[in-house]
Amino acid sequence: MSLLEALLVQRGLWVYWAIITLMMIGLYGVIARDHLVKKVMGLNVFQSSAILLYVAIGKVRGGTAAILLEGEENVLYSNPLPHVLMLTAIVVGIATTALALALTVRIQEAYGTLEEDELARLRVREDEEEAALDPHPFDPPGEPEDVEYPEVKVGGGAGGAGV
Amino acid sequence: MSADASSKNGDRRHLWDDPKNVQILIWVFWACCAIVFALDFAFHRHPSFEGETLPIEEMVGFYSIYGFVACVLLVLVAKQMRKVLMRSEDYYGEVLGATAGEPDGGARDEGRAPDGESREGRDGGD
Amino acid sequence: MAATETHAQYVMGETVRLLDGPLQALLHPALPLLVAGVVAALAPPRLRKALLVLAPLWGAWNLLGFTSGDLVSAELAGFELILLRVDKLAFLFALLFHLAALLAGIYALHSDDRMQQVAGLLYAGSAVGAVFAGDLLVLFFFWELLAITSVFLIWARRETASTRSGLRYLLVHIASGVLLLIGAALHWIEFGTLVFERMDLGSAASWVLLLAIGIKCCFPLLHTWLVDAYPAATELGTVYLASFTTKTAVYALARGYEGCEPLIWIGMAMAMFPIFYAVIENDLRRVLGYSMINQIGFMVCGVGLGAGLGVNGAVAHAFNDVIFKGLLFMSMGAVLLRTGRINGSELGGLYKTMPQTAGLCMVGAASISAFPLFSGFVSKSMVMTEAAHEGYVVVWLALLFASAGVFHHAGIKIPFFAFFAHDSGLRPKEAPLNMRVAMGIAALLCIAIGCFPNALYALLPYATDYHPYDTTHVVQQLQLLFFSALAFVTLMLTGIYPPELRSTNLDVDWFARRAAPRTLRVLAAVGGAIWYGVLAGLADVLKVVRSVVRWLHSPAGRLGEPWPTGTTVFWAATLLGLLLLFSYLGSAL
Amino acid sequence: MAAESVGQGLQQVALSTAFDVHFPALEVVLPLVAAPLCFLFRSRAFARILSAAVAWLTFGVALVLLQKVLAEGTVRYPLGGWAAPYGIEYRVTVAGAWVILVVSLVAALTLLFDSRGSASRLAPERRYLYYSAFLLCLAGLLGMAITGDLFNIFVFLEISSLSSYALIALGRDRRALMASYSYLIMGTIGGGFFMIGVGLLYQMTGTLNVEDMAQRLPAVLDTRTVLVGFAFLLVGLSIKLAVFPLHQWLPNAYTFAPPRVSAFLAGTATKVSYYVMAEVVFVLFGAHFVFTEIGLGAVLMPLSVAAMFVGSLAAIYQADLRRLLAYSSIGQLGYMTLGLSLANVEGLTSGLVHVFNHGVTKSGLFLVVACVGYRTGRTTVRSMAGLGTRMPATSLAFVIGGMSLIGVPGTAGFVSKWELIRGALAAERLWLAAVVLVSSLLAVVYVWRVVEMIYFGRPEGLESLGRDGEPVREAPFSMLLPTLILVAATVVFGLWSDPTLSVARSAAVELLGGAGG
Repeated sequence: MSLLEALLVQRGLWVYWAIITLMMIGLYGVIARDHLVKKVMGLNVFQSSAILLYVAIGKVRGGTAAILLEGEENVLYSNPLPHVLMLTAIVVGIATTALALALTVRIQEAYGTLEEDELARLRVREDEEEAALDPHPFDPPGEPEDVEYPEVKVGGGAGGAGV
Repeated sequence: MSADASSKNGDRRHLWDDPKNVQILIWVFWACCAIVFALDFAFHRHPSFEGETLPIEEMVGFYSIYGFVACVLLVLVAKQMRKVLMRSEDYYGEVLGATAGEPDGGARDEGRAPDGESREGRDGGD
Repeated sequence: MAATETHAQYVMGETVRLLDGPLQALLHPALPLLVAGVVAALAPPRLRKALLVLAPLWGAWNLLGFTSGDLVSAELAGFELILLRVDKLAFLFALLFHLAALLAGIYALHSDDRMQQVAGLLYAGSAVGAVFAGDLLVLFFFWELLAITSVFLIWARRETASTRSGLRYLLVHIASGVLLLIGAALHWIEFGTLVFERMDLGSAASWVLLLAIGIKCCFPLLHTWLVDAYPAATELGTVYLASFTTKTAVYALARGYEGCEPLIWIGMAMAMFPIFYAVIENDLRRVLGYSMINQIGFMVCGVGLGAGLGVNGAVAHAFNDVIFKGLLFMSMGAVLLRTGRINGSELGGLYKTMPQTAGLCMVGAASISAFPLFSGFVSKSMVMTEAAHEGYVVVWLALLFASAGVFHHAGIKIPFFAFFAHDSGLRPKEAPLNMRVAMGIAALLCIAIGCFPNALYALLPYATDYHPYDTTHVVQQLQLLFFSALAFVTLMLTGIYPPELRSTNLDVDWFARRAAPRTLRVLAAVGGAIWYGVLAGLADVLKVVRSVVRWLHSPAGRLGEPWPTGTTVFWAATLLGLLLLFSYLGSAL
Repeated sequence: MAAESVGQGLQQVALSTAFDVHFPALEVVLPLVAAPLCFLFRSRAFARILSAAVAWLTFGVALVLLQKVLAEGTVRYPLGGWAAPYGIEYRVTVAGAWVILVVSLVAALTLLFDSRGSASRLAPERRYLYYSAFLLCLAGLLGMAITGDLFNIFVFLEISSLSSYALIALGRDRRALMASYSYLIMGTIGGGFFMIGVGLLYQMTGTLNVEDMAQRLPAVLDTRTVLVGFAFLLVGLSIKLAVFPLHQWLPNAYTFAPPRVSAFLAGTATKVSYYVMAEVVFVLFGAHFVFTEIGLGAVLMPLSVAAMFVGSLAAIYQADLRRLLAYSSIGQLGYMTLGLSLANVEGLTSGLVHVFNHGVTKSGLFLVVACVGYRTGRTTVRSMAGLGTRMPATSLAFVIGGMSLIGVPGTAGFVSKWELIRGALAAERLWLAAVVLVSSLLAVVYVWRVVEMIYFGRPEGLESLGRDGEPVREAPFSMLLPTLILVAATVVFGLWSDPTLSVARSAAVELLGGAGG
């Protein structure tokens, strides 16, 4: 009973549940989605949940914004510090998202796809082509890895020079 | 006792090549034995042990008999030991002297082994 | 020679003792021989030969400057080491060793073999060092040096058999040294000192040390190295070997275990069993080897009988044994040198061309048989008398038996089969002059000591007024010896005496040389089968392990390949979840 | 250049002007200001010189700070003049000074390294961006070690992370893009976790200052919120620290980044996170809470051991030298976290001294690989075939660095491993000492593979020719010099371990002494 009480009866805790749910959605997106842009979006949701956590921390029930008002003393106001910190966090989040999206653009250019499983296969093939030049002493000879790679159309250039 | 062997080297006859000399020696030896035994009657041997520890020691001819019996026993026992212990000379593999040059039947006149290189310094003459 | 504080100093160590006489710098007694050995290693042949003779003389002269009570100690790594401790016992042995080194040096003059000359000198020097060692560590040092230097005298024969024999010899003696070191360590632990003094059997150290000394001393079952190695050495090498190793061991025994009763019985066994082997042994030097164990038996017995006549007898007998056994080995060495053979079955009739050697050999034989007027008589009788005096009937009878037996094999068999018996047809030249000189000196000493024993008695560790030449003694001994000879003659004439046969007679080393290797071979075969089975199994396991490792870690493996981003994040989330659960449970408790 | 000798720098530096109170801020502000300057001037040459100069300056400042901290204790610098609990305080501890010394040293030497050839995908005329990002990354890493404010740590963490994502993505190989992306996702989640953890702790204590919070935490330690906050902090840092099994972003990032970035990040990024983790564990929460009440050792120790084996085993199988070194880093980080998980002075000392030893070693080895790559055009193990005669100095450098990875006595790696084994013994965990030794054997295997190739391998066919078909010869001096300095440092501080060990030990004592505030 106490758990249910904790969940529902205690007022205000629902915010945290919302934040946790949001975080889980974000993480789920990162984990389960193969598309790189969707992962970035998941990441964004995850970051938002963290930001919301801070906002919730700073909130004082019934408090106003922490703005100095002429002639009013003993005003109940929310803790401004977490909110201020979130300005930074939001900037960080934007920067991260921007950088991630920029990377996906480059990946799309280089590989012609943004599906992570296909990218992984391409990368493995590249790795193995490289390794083929360098037979490893511990690899038993004459034991070819007969893995079939699906044909993926490779677009873009092989890493164009110049941003 | 080894009279006939000397002739094959054609050297002069030596003292014991003559069986007569050997025979004389043996007679002299027996005489000595008799005299030594008789000494027991001439002298009183004071016993090695004090008191009655080993009375048999004072018996006449104890040492003579003990010496004789001991040696016969020794030889007979040793002879029996051969049946158990004797093995061929190369039982353990190598034989001493096997890799050294064996003198060829006669005397080694200079005492130098045929493979003098490897045995250098074993002897350098007089 | 009172140790007064004036001048003269030791080169080694710290203690400075001043002698009454002219300014005299004394070397550690072992140094002249050791230095000569080192110099000989680099010297031309003539100088080497000179050193062989001069070094023992120089050493003896140097030795005479010392007197009982002299002590030289040095500190090494926190241990107070007694490099030199002079008392009558050590002095006598040192003098003996110098004498033996001199005789062997003269005996060796015909040879040019650097290896033997150097080894001989160093070997003699180590023996001197060992008897003057005041503590167990120094003793250990010289103990091992004895083993290492002497083995070259065996290897110098340069035959396959002797090389292997030498290896066995070295192995045994290194083992003895290691035991000595272990014993020293135990002694240090138990008593907090390394000083080598008389010990009571009982402490672990004393038993280990007894075993170490016992190996060198040829205790029964530990004796085979002697009869294995001595016949394998060169004619010269055996002369050296016969003088030092076992006598050093006797010295150590006299120093550490004087009056230990078990030694009486050990000595008795040692005096008894080899004579049987000696009768049927063909190799005459091996016969002498067995005879040597028999003689050491008398000495061990004497040490066991304790202070006074017992130890005196043991020490005196050791002194005489070095000379007469040396003489016998020298004569056999001369035979070996001149004929190239040493088996009784192949020899005979050599008196014809080697009469002097034969005569000298007979002097040695008379001495070892303890004929009156020969040296053996004056020392062996001391042990016998003491045994009777102490009331050991069985021991006395056994020793009497052994005395008869000694005459039988060493006194009669050696000269008879080598120089007389049937004519082998060999007509070798007489032994080289230097050999005859060495043998002559030895023979002279045998007779001199036999006739004038008091000079030797004066050197003995305990004061004695023993008189060997009373009628009873002489008569007893003559009866014993003549009737032993009578038995030999009778058995010879009746053809009962076992003929000399080319053969190997099994001794306890059979266990080491035959049984153990065969057992090992069987074990190895069985073990090998098991091992290969295990290896095959291991190989399979390894194959599985390797494929698992590959599956996990190779670039395409589960852990080796870069995971998709999602997987890593999943793990991060999982780890966080686990940690939260962990903390939740932790805080809930 | 005079400051390149640490020994010299550790000597008493008579620099006692009023200005030196600003050194903690200067340490961060220098690269932070230089980064936009590089961007503004848009000149590659200018950026190069400026970044190198700034890196050397920060190194000098770090030396002064370390010496000052050792002499006077913790150096505090209230940023903007706001007092500690309210404003952001820069706080240089011994451990912090030690870490910024390593970071700035590695940065200075990697920036000294003259990366020739088209190592990054940037066009030459835009190469200034690279330096800009490099300086930002440096500023972030230095800031993490200097600041005494938890949220500030997060901010610097993100600064360094974001710039390192960009730097890694500059690698010529297109696989660098995915590596960077992977790192970005992981890094952001790690940063996010860290931020959430900080938030939860702030919720309970109302402060962000590390020391202030450490004093207030004991009162609320048994609340669930603090526990959750601790878990978030720890996992977030573990991601940045590449603790097994959260290490998967690291190998590819180090492999495909531009050579100097690999060298720099391998030597610094994880080390700073290690410092932050040590501070969180020992200063903020205290060893008693973390190891006795929560029992973190039971989690961190197995993971560290697993990292030692997984990293080393995977390194054995790698065809590419850089990836081999990257996996080896995972193993080496395992040693560091193992030292931390022992929670005793020896263990933590080993971890902190390994910050230096491994930083120097691994950066040196990455620079060696950069030299090899420059001459041979490839960075596979195979490309080292026969280099023993053709690039003798480079080859020797690899051998020495490899020995340090193994922990051969006489190299820096040995010093830390020895201390780690001492720590394991002090904690009465003999099996751990054995495990450390066994895992060192794995290092022997992967190092020997390369050494064998260097000295016994024979280049076949075209392999005997290097990049652009020219015969392979020794790397140019401007590349060789910083490489050799780093490798020489592994030997110098392997033989002369007093200064590194004593600083690491006092840092460890300080951290452990900070338990419970």
